[in-house]
Amino acid sequence: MSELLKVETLSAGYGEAVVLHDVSLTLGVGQTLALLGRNGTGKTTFINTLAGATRQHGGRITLGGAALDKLAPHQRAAAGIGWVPQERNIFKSLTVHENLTAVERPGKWNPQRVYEMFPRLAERKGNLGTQLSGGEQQMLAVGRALVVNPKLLLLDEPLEGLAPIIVEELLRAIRRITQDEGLAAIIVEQHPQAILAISDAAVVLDHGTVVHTDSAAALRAQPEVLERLLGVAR
Amino acid sequence: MADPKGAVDFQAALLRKARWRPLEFVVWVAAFALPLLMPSHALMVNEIAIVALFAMSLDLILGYTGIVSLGHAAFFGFGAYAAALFAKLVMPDPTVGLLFAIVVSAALGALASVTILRGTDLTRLMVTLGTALLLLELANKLDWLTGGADGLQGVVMGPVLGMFEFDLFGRTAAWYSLTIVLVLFLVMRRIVQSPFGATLKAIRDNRLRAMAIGIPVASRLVTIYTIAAAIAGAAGALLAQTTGFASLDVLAFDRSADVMLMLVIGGVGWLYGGIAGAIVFKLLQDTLSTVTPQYWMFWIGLILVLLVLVGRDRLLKPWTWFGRRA
Amino acid sequence: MSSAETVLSASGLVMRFGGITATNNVSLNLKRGARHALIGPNGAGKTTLINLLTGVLTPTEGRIELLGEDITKLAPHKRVTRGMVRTFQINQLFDSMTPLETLALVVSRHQGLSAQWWKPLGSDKRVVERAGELLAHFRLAEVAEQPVKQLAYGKRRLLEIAIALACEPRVLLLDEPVAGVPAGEREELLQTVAALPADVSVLLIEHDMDLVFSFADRMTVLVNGTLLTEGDPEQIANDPKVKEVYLGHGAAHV
Amino acid sequence: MLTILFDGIAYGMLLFVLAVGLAVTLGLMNFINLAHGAFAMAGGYLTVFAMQKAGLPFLACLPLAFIVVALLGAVLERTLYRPMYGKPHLDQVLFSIGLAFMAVAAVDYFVGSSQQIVQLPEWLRGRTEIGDGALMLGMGHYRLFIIAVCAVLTVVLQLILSKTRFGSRLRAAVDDPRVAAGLGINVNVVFLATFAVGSGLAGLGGALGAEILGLDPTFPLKYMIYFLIVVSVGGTSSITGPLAAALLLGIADVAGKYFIPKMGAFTVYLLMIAILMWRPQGLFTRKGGR
Amino acid sequence: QDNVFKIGLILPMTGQQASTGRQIEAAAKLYMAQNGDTVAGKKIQLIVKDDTATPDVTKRLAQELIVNDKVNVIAGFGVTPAALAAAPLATQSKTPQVVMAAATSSITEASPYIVRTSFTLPQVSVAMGDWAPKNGIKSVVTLVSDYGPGNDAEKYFSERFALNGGKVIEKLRVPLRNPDFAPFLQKVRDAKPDALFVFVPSGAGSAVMKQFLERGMDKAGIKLIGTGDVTDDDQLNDMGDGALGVVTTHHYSAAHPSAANKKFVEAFMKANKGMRPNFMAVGGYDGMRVIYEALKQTKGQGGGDALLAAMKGQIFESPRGEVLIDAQTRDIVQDVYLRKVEKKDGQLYNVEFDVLKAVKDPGKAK
Ligand SMILES: Nc1ncnc2c1ncn2[C@@H]1O[C@H](COP(=O)(O)OP(=O)(O)OP(=O)(O)O)[C@@H](O)[C@H]1O
Ligand SMILES: Nc1ncnc2c1ncn2[C@@H]1O[C@H](COP(=O)(O)OP(=O)(O)OP(=O)(O)O)[C@@H](O)[C@H]1O
Ligand SMILES: [Mg+2]
Ligand SMILES: [Mg+2]
Repeated sequence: MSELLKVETLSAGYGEAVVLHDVSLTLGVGQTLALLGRNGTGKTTFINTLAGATRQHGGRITLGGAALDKLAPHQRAAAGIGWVPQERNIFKSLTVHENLTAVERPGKWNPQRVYEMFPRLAERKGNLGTQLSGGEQQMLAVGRALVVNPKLLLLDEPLEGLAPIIVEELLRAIRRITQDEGLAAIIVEQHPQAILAISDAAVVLDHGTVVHTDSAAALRAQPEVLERLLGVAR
Repeated sequence: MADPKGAVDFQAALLRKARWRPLEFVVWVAAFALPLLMPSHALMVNEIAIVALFAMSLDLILGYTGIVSLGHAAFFGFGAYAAALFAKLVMPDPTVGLLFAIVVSAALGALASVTILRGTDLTRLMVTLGTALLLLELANKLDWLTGGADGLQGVVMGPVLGMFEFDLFGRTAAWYSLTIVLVLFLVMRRIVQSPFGATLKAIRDNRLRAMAIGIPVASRLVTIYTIAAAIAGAAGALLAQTTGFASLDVLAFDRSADVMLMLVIGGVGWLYGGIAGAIVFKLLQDTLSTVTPQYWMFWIGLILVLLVLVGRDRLLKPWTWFGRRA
Repeated sequence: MSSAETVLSASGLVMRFGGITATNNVSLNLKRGARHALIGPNGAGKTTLINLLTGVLTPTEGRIELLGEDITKLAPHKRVTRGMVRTFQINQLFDSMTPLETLALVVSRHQGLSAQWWKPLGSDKRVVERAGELLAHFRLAEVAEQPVKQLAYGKRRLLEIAIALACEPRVLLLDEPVAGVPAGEREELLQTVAALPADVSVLLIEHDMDLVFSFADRMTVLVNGTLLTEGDPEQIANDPKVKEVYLGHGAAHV
Repeated sequence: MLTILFDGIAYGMLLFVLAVGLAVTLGLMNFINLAHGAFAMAGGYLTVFAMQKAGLPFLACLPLAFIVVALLGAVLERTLYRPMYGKPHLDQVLFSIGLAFMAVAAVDYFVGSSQQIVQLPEWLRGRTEIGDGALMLGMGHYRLFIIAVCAVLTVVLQLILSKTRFGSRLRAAVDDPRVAAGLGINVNVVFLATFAVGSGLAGLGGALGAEILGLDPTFPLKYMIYFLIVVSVGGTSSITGPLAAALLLGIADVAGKYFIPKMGAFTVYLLMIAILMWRPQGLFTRKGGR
Repeated sequence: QDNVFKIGLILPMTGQQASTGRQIEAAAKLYMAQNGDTVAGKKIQLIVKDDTATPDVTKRLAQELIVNDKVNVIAGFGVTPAALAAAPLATQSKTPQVVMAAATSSITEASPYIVRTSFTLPQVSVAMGDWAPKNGIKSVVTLVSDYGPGNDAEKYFSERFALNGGKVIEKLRVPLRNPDFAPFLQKVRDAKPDALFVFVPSGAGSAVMKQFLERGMDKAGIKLIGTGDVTDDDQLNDMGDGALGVVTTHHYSAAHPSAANKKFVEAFMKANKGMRPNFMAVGGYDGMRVIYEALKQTKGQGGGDALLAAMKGQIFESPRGEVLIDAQTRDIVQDVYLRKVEKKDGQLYNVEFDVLKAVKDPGKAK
């Protein structure tokens, strides 16, 4: 298993405020990492720093051996980052279809495949972003990250607001994509059990630093550790 | 803050904003003292007081309610013509004339408010602008009444309260205007700090939510637009009364644009912003046009550009100039 | 419970957006004191239904009654004054105000003081007391004087709900109230809602099935804009159709 | 009769070229650039000087006006405009009107305040008349030329926006620059190109319009209202909207003045207010837009 | 301080009317340069203020000049409302007000302290109303800008034209800020008059002229006549050969064949980078002369009333010809010329071919 993402002693934040300190982790091709932590511990900040949307203060990020930190955000997408932001951020004046084509890059994923995965979106192809229901926007955000044809998918709370049946489907789809197509993924979630089930590794953040690293299966089997780290056992 | 706050603290916190600050007294005392201390600038004081009132009236809708308008001069001009015609045709007493102007401007405001209830910022910008331009054309066409493009001449004002004649030095004018401005300022201050004022800010921040807590958005918009129109009309009336005439340009686009510039320079959503903006803009314009009568516009333009580049909220707060940048 | 009177009733509601029928002939009765959940797949029309009930949207067809009166054509703000209040799926807050000002405004609106212009906001003792209670209850007291736009997401979410409760609703409509709230705090938040006076009726939209089943005493399932079924939680949890289109194979508990 | 229609169309087309750049910056980039008229003025003066001082033919001046003003726009975008994108609209208004003031005073200083006059080549002067009586159609050659140029422009712009991804990438960049960049759109380049083309179109409009609208230093302020009317009535989401609006206004204005001269300037303002009250988003909005 | 004589010159230096202000300021400075800045032992000081043609600003500036700067004379005034706005102040403070540009007839009646050195529109329009019917023009459509001076021009031309047996088919008024004259001109064309009588403020003149030609109206046999504003000297050269042959009436042309004018034009162009003086300039130039002469006559003694008395009745040779400040009306009495645009040395000029002597403002006749 070859190494895809390597993050070393990363620190980042907003203006003067440093939110992340000294975060290091690695991720292999085709692997899925569950990123857990309480509210406000810096999960989104970490994801956004990888995507280039938050200012990085120090440390190094490499993707497939190439340095990512010096690249502008739009170059990172070209280098293989696909991003699902926490607030979805659907382009509101574009139709569903345009949301996909505007960022599309050549590769296995195209709008057609996204529609196959989320038939609901196919039915809403011509609607503007803002005319979608909450869950539909979430699906579109995931699809939009896929058509960038990334090597690494960053999913920030992708399950929020989705119906249970879609959650199941999406989890299965993520598993399939990572395993069959060699895509790596980092998933942030509030429900540790659901996400640990499909992940390979898990990292827990607290107050901007890594407090626990383990394999997903091991962490899943230790509810008391989850309880201690996250305040929930579920 | 470990211990929970009580209702008393909260009440104090809410009322703190409504309290008079010492600096405010200084500002007003200074304003009234100016015509005595610098008699040669009484006219300038008068003019600044009037445009400051005009700018504050715009702030009620722009700053507090979030309705952009490029046609606020419609009400200013309407008030000016109303006051001038009243003096010419009915009676020369300024206070009665002022009241008359306020009432008719309010009526016009209520009527025009239907145009601003729907649409985007751009739509409102254009509809208000269109209304003002229509009024301008109308005043031009009704030249038998308004004097058309020559302006309405022959307005003779009586003494204020039957006692104080308008003098050539403009002192009576300045004090008269300042008094009216102060009275209306007090009214506006009350309005923006009241629950009614809070509903306006709520509408500005989030119309959907305002509706969802039971605020009658449309009727609030009509009300505040009417009040703003009335006060703009009062400002126009003051101009007509203290200068003794009215001409088409009280309705002109430039006047709407200037007042918007003043307000934005001084800061929106802050009544003193209108005053500060009026002072800065008028003094700048006056000094620059004395120094370079042909090209003062260039310097005003440059100042506007720099103002935005530096950040306009920092301009009036010099202590932030050398602080760290966000 | 079954004998309780109906406070909110919608009959034959239809809403079309161009070619899309988002709500198709939906009827719904909400009883006094009900804890009613509305579930359904994404895009089923749940939010749209709430928008119709509260007057944000006007139905293409159908009729809505609140406390026995026809309110189909009533302006949204008037429905609020008659006791029907909602929260939003996406926070809708007054960003430039503080939580204290926000709640003081909402409370004074409820007490009929919102047209008062001669006294400052907060001069009325009752208003301040009620606002203070709400702030304490929703653990917003420490941030009461910070502008809303600077608050962390969780606090903003709490304020969203506090605003609705400040209106002292008789009918409360909650659209995914706990979205984005950390798992640990979710139950607590819903308990606040569950603890409302017994005669307040609540309609809840939520995708977190643990919460829904612990909260609701009655459930309605929407699919593709139409009403699939209605029943008590047990019936719904065991309904094969609901499993197929909504709950999935993980059964009631994800 | 037909002549009036023809004149109205030509006038509308001219308004369209002048305003389309603003429709792009305001409608697509959501940036209020009140200095738009200053770019048009630059194109106009450039043409006058290129013809008078350098003796360039009129036809060569048109592309020149486009290119030079587009470059000017690009330079200003990089240096001054870019920091303004994220600012509130009020800041943008203040900033751009400041620029317009500076342009007005600077042109006044360097060139003087008098009207500049473009000398058209012989083949663009005069007119052709067809038919007679009520159906007579008199077509000024220059107006015919304007219609032709504008029609070509419209088609080209429409093709660029609908057949390429540029339009949707631009709108995405406007809706949410942070996320658009994170998803691989080079926001800076998209904005730069758009702004430059918008300015270039204004320059071209100024070059074409100087003959009919006149050209003096107050140009940017004098016609700002007209540009804004076109954009607001047309809606800000497409090219066809402002085109239709410009044509409608042009024809209504010309016809109104012909048939009811007493109404003078009322026609246009009344029409604008009526349309905006009826459709607050402008005549043409993106389907289903809220 | 006592030895200074101050003239407050209020002009539109920016905005639509800026060229008026520019011409007058240049002419006033030229007069001072030619005649020295000391008169009757007093040093003349010129204070220029920009009122952007906004009357309430004019009024404040005038008031400040009178009260603070203690000026002896206020002068300038680019547009009628501005002149009228300052009039009550002149009366109240007994300060002579010399109107150098504004041309509505009624201005001099607004204050007994107003003296005018420009012209009035009735003066020049009436002359056209006399000339046209005698020269084969039997029917006319008038086209004027919709404001005071335009209405004056329309009224006095039409009345006199009708009196002389002509027929005014239609009276058109165009909005002051009018971007396109096409519909109005088309209407004229369809009405088929012998001539079109035009008054528009000087900047718009060239636009009317060009669109007139573009519409082929000259070929359809319609003549273009008007007041001299249409063929303003300031603009004329840029209008191109289409302007050739246009007949206008006015009180001043840069081509007026007199020694005094030649000297004036040369000096003016030399001092102003080749800018040709127009009728605004001559109004400013003569205005300064009226003030200088009055000061000389009063020997620097006496206040506003004395100055005013000395201004009344002045007769002198202006670059435009012989002029008189009527002692009764304080308005200017001057020759009005008929001119035709012709080419001289490659330049376009309004060449005078006929004259009506000593025309009084007909607006005052009633
Ligand atoms: N734009 C910002 N400016 C300043 N501070 C911020 C900003 N965004 C987030 N923060 C702060 O950074 C910290 C980490 O926030 P982040 O959004 O990364 O947390 P999170 O783990 O994603 O939380 P959640 O589970 O709520 O999404 C928080 O304390 C937050 O207050
Ligand atoms: N303004 C609109 N124009 C067109 N279609 C719309 C509009 N608003 C909603 N829709 C469509 O109506 C359907 C119902 O949307 P709604 O928001 O009610 O779903 P929901 O049940 O709340 O879903 P979720 O659980 O994902 O929030 C969706 O398919 C949506 O695309
Ligand atoms: Mg987060
Ligand atoms: Mg929903």
